[in-house]
Amino acid sequence: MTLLYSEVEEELRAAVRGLLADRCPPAAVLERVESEPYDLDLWKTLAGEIGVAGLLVPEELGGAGASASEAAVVLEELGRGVAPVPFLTSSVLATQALLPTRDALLGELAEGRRTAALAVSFVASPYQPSRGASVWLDGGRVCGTVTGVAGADVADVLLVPVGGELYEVEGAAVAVVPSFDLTRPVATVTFERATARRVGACDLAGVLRFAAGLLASEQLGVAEWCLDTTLAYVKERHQFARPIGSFQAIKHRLADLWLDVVRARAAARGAASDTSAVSVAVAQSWNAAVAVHAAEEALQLHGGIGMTWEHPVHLYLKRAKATEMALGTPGDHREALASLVDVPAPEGGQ
Amino acid sequence: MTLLYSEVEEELRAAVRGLLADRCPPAAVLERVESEPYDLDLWKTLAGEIGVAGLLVPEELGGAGASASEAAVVLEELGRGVAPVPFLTSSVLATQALLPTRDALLGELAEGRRTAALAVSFVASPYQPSRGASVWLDGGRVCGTVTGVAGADVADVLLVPVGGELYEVEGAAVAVVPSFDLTRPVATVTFERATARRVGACDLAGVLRFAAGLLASEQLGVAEWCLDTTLAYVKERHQFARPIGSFQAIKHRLADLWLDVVRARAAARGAASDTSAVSVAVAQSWNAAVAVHAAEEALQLHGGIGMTWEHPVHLYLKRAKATEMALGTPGDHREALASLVDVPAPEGGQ
Amino acid sequence: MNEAEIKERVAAFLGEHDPGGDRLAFLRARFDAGLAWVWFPEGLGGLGASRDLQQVVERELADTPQINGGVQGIGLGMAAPTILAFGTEEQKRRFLRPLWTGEEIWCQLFSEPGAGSDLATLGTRALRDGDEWVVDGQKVWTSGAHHSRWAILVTRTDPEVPKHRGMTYFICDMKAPGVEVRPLRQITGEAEFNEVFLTGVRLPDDLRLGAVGDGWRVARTTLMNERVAIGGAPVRRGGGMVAAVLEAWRERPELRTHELHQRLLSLWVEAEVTRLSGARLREQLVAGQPGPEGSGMKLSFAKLNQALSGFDVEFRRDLGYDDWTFRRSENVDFYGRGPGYRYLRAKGNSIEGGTSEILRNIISERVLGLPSEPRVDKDVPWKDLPR
Amino acid sequence: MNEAEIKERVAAFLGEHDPGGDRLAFLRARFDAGLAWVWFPEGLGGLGASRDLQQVVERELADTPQINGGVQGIGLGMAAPTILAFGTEEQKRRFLRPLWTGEEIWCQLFSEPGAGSDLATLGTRALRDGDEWVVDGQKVWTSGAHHSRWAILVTRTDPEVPKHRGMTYFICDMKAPGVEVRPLRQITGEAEFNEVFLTGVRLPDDLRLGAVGDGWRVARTTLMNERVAIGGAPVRRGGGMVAAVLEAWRERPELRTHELHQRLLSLWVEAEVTRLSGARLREQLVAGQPGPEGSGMKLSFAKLNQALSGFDVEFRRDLGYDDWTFRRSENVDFYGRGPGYRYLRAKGNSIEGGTSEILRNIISERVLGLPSEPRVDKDVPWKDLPR
Repeated sequence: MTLLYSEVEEELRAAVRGLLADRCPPAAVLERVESEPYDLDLWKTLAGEIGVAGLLVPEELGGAGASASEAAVVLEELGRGVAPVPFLTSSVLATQALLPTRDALLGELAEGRRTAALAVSFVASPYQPSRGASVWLDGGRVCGTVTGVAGADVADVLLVPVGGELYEVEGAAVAVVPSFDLTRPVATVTFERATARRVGACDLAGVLRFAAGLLASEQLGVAEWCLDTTLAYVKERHQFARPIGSFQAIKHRLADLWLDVVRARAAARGAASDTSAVSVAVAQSWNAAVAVHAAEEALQLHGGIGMTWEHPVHLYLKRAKATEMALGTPGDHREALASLVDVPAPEGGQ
Repeated sequence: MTLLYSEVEEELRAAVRGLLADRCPPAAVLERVESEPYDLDLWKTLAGEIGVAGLLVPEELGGAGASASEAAVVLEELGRGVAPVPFLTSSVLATQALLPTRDALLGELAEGRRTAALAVSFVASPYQPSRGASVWLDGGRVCGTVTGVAGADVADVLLVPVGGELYEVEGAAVAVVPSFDLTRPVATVTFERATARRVGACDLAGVLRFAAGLLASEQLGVAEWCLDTTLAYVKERHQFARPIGSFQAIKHRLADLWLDVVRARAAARGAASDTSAVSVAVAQSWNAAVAVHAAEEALQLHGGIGMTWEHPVHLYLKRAKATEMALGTPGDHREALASLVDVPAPEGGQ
Repeated sequence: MNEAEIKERVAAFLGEHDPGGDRLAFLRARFDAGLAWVWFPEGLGGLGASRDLQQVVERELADTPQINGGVQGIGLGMAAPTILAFGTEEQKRRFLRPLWTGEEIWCQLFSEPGAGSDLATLGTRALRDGDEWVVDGQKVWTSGAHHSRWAILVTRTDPEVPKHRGMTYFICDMKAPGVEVRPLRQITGEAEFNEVFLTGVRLPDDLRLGAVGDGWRVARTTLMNERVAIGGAPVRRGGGMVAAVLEAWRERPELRTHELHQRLLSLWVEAEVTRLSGARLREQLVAGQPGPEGSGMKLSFAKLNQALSGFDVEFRRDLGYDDWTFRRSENVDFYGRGPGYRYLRAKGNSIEGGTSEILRNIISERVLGLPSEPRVDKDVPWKDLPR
Repeated sequence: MNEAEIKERVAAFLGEHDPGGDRLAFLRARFDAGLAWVWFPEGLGGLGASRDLQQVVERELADTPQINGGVQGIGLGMAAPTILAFGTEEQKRRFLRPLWTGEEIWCQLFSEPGAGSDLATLGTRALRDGDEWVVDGQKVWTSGAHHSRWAILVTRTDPEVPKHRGMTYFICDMKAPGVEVRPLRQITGEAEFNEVFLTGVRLPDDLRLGAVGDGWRVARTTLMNERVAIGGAPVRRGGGMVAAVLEAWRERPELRTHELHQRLLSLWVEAEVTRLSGARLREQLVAGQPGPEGSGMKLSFAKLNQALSGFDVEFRRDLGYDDWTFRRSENVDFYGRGPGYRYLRAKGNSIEGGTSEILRNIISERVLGLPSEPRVDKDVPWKDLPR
């Protein structure tokens, strides 16, 4: 286990970062969020040319056979760009659910020819995997509703976990709702006796835990953009004939924020190289909070301009706040640690 | 109900403050803490001449017939001076326990001729009044032990609550232990079939609640001294050819601390004028934490000198940290608010 | 003048003017009777009485037509006291009456993109041209600009002197050619505010308020009145933003966790001690002993609003938002809107009307007496300032 | 030189010297064999090898007599690298060997009552008198002064120039007449440190380290080595201060509350991510990519130690203290002592070796590249500085 980035990972990072800088800088994301948030052209390049969609898929199934570590680096960059592409939902969540089944669909997802979504609420967690979902089988057909599904609106394939099994479902109704996170809208997915193909067994809690661990890397990317952008701003913005970054109160806050981000990086690397329940809970509880804090500090230190729609910082604030709830809140993950690392609750409680 | 100080209260404050400045400034307290912490000469003057001992005792029983508000102002000043006198233990805790019995002892306490202590642990709380105590009656005699009793070592009279009744007990063994708070040491009190006179009924939880509400004023005084002393220090101490109080990070921290103290003042006044369970819980949970925070900030902003025995700031830190535990922790008081103001706990919990 | 006399005046006024008649006529008459703001001088809507007595008038006239404190807020709270303090007799007579009745709405042209916390560095130029001034520049964060008749405006008239000395204060005619108002969209999706572009706007010299070069002193009067107005309203225990959160907490037991419970209890306590401070502050004001505590109230409320609204979003675990449509909301509506809106809008509480950073500077220097930082901008001509 | 060659050297050395014989003779021989600090030059206890190879030597010699890292800490960590960098050949030969073997203990005479965070403002005077210097002043926070043979000492030799330019660095003979060591009692009741009073202390010029007036540059070398040393030791998950708290938590179920439980979980997570950062930092160092993260470790540990020890006291609800007796403790013993001691002692963690405020300045300027504040002390002669 290492907490450093490998050379291969750094190359992957450079490729993704370069593409995003070129094709969808934050200003471009801002322009499209109110019409069509997802940039599917960009996704085609990312998935197919750079090959991120198949990272987690073994080579013999048509993927790159990489590890969580590489996927984590991609997520850092996608977080840093609040990039509107379905990597987390299709190439992590749906792919991880499919992996044990070794279904042929994996090859298509890996090549980026098709995109999938796992029909779970984005606020479900390893500890409460069915939160937001009410689905059942009726004569081999799927019925019910799942709220808050991320990535469903751009998915060609919907995978639905029902009672420990995974189904590929056709003909679901996907209704996007006005979403707090403009760059990753959520939808209500309704199944009315939808045709379903059983794909295989599904350990939904395990899938959500895996994705939660990687989400910590996306949150790291969000926090890093907020810190970097704020540093650049306070060096340049003058008030009282000084760069505002020369004021000690601001310097100290940014030093503290940097320390939080440094530790978020270590936590993200920890969860990427060791996807155990403890590492995931540590990384998620720390990084979710750091991303929100970094975005809030970024907004405050940008002053009035940060409150305007035209500055992209709000995209990051919204992303950070939404992922705070996604796949378990920081409190949920800390609560889980109580039994994982033997910090027992008060007796009679819990 | 008013949250302001009356003229009478301001006069009382001036008298107490003047006496303390004259007779036991912090440096003098520091000198005596390792030999005889309590200053009984000072107490005689305070109790008898200024008349603080009888504030809570009705006039017809030989007291001043004042209210909790006046006692609170005295406690502010005693906190501000970390004054080693048994006002809280004798004139508040023991006196409040005695009041419903209208026992003749009240007159003696009011005049300052005798000093009493209530044999309860200083870490007992309205919510767990018998914490630290294990006492019982055996043929009309008192047996058992109470740990962490404040003021017992300077008391002429020990009052012991046993099973809802209050007893005046003779011949207890009082063993002072090395105490974290040097200015209000605690003792282990042991009763071996000690002679006891039944004084009357005792609502111990109510007595502890009343004292907890007033303790918030002592904590306010501690916080105020810490803030004032730190302000004076940072205006005078130069580093980098500037008063350190001109550095913005320090200015902002002190502004935040001041805001906390402003609210502690309002909370203390709230609990002094309305001694309901809600007011007490609010004031204790806020002020206990503010006192600790103020003392910790004071130490840090004094730099090295604050770490030395010769500077009195540590007396305040120790007092603040000890009173954080006394009569209920901030957490205990907040927990109590859950039912008092209908902020219910998670279901299945508690 | 005492309470009884004021009551008499009100009774006499009500005897002569029917509150059920024409609203505007009634308000004009109320102004002329000196019952608009009793502490203003006679003839200008007041009676030269003590300010406390205003509440007596309000109580007595509670059931009569009212002015609109919302849309008239800037006029009443900021423009009026400044005109009273610095206006010529003619300006006072011309502007105060329609300002108070609401016939003319006012806005404030102070902040600029480059001059926020450091307002005194503003660069909107006013150049004298005979009896007129020609104004060019850009203002921002102007609420109500799109339906204002007049604005209070601070400009730079002398770039050659240090920044505090080269400013001049005007009343700006919002209908003058060259004034362009554009809505400014916020992170909530809405546009409460505007940007105002001033291009060759010609203002006659008799719209100048105070002396040429004295604009900073005039502006400080305006700003002092702004800070008093923010964050001072009484709330009941458990009210305000905490009430919105508690309602959800009580209705959704299945969402409660111990972690959130402990945070909510802490926030409840903080809200309560902050409320008590506000109550104590109002008692001090009534007793004629205004304390310095006022400077901290806005800071405390901003922090609380932000923490509570952030808690609320997390507690509900709802990834939705009520409405992203570009709307022209007229004011902050924390309680009629969803938790997501409240969370985003509350972020502005620590920026608008003085950032929390500036307020901490003010508290530490003016209340705590801490020394100021070394200043690098005091004696430099405005035009040479680094920016 | 590579790992195999080093191992050979160690084997050869062990062939010639019996680790079971006289301890001091063995250590002297180890020094002479260049196995004291392999990255030092040959003849001075080293082999001019790469610093990583030291761990090979330590592993091979783990079962032989060891030097005392505690009492020799200042000598090894601060004096030695400074002497190596700035000493004359003669000074290196004279001082390094007994410093390493522990025959001579060193202390540090830097801080003064008036010069803490702003060390460069120090005022201990050294006046030249022929071939000697006469030193007068007071130093503070000197650990180990009472059993030190030598000290590293910074003095003011020229008050007429700006503060950074008028300092000179010496090796101080702690046995010289005029050196008085007084124990300095701390808030824990103990005296880990000393005050050192220097009155007419005469030091020969050959105890000067570096050029006259170059003391600040020499001192910075010393301090850089200090900061590297603090807060870098590896801990296991749930170890360190968190372990002490967890032990009590597990043993005393009756004291647990939900509030404390939530706080403890948060602290556990913070301790864990801080531990991971430390581990990552060490990996970076091994990989030859030292990151700037090191600057933050001391800050993080100070905050954690303080929060955890404060939690511990509150959790136990114990109003007692283990021992207030004035004691001469030689080092910080967090784990052998009571929670009250830990709480008080940990308060020093954010002051000693650079306050957390100074560390935040350093991080913000050197790591984040934020501009420095306006300086008022750079060009003023030391004697004219306001104090």
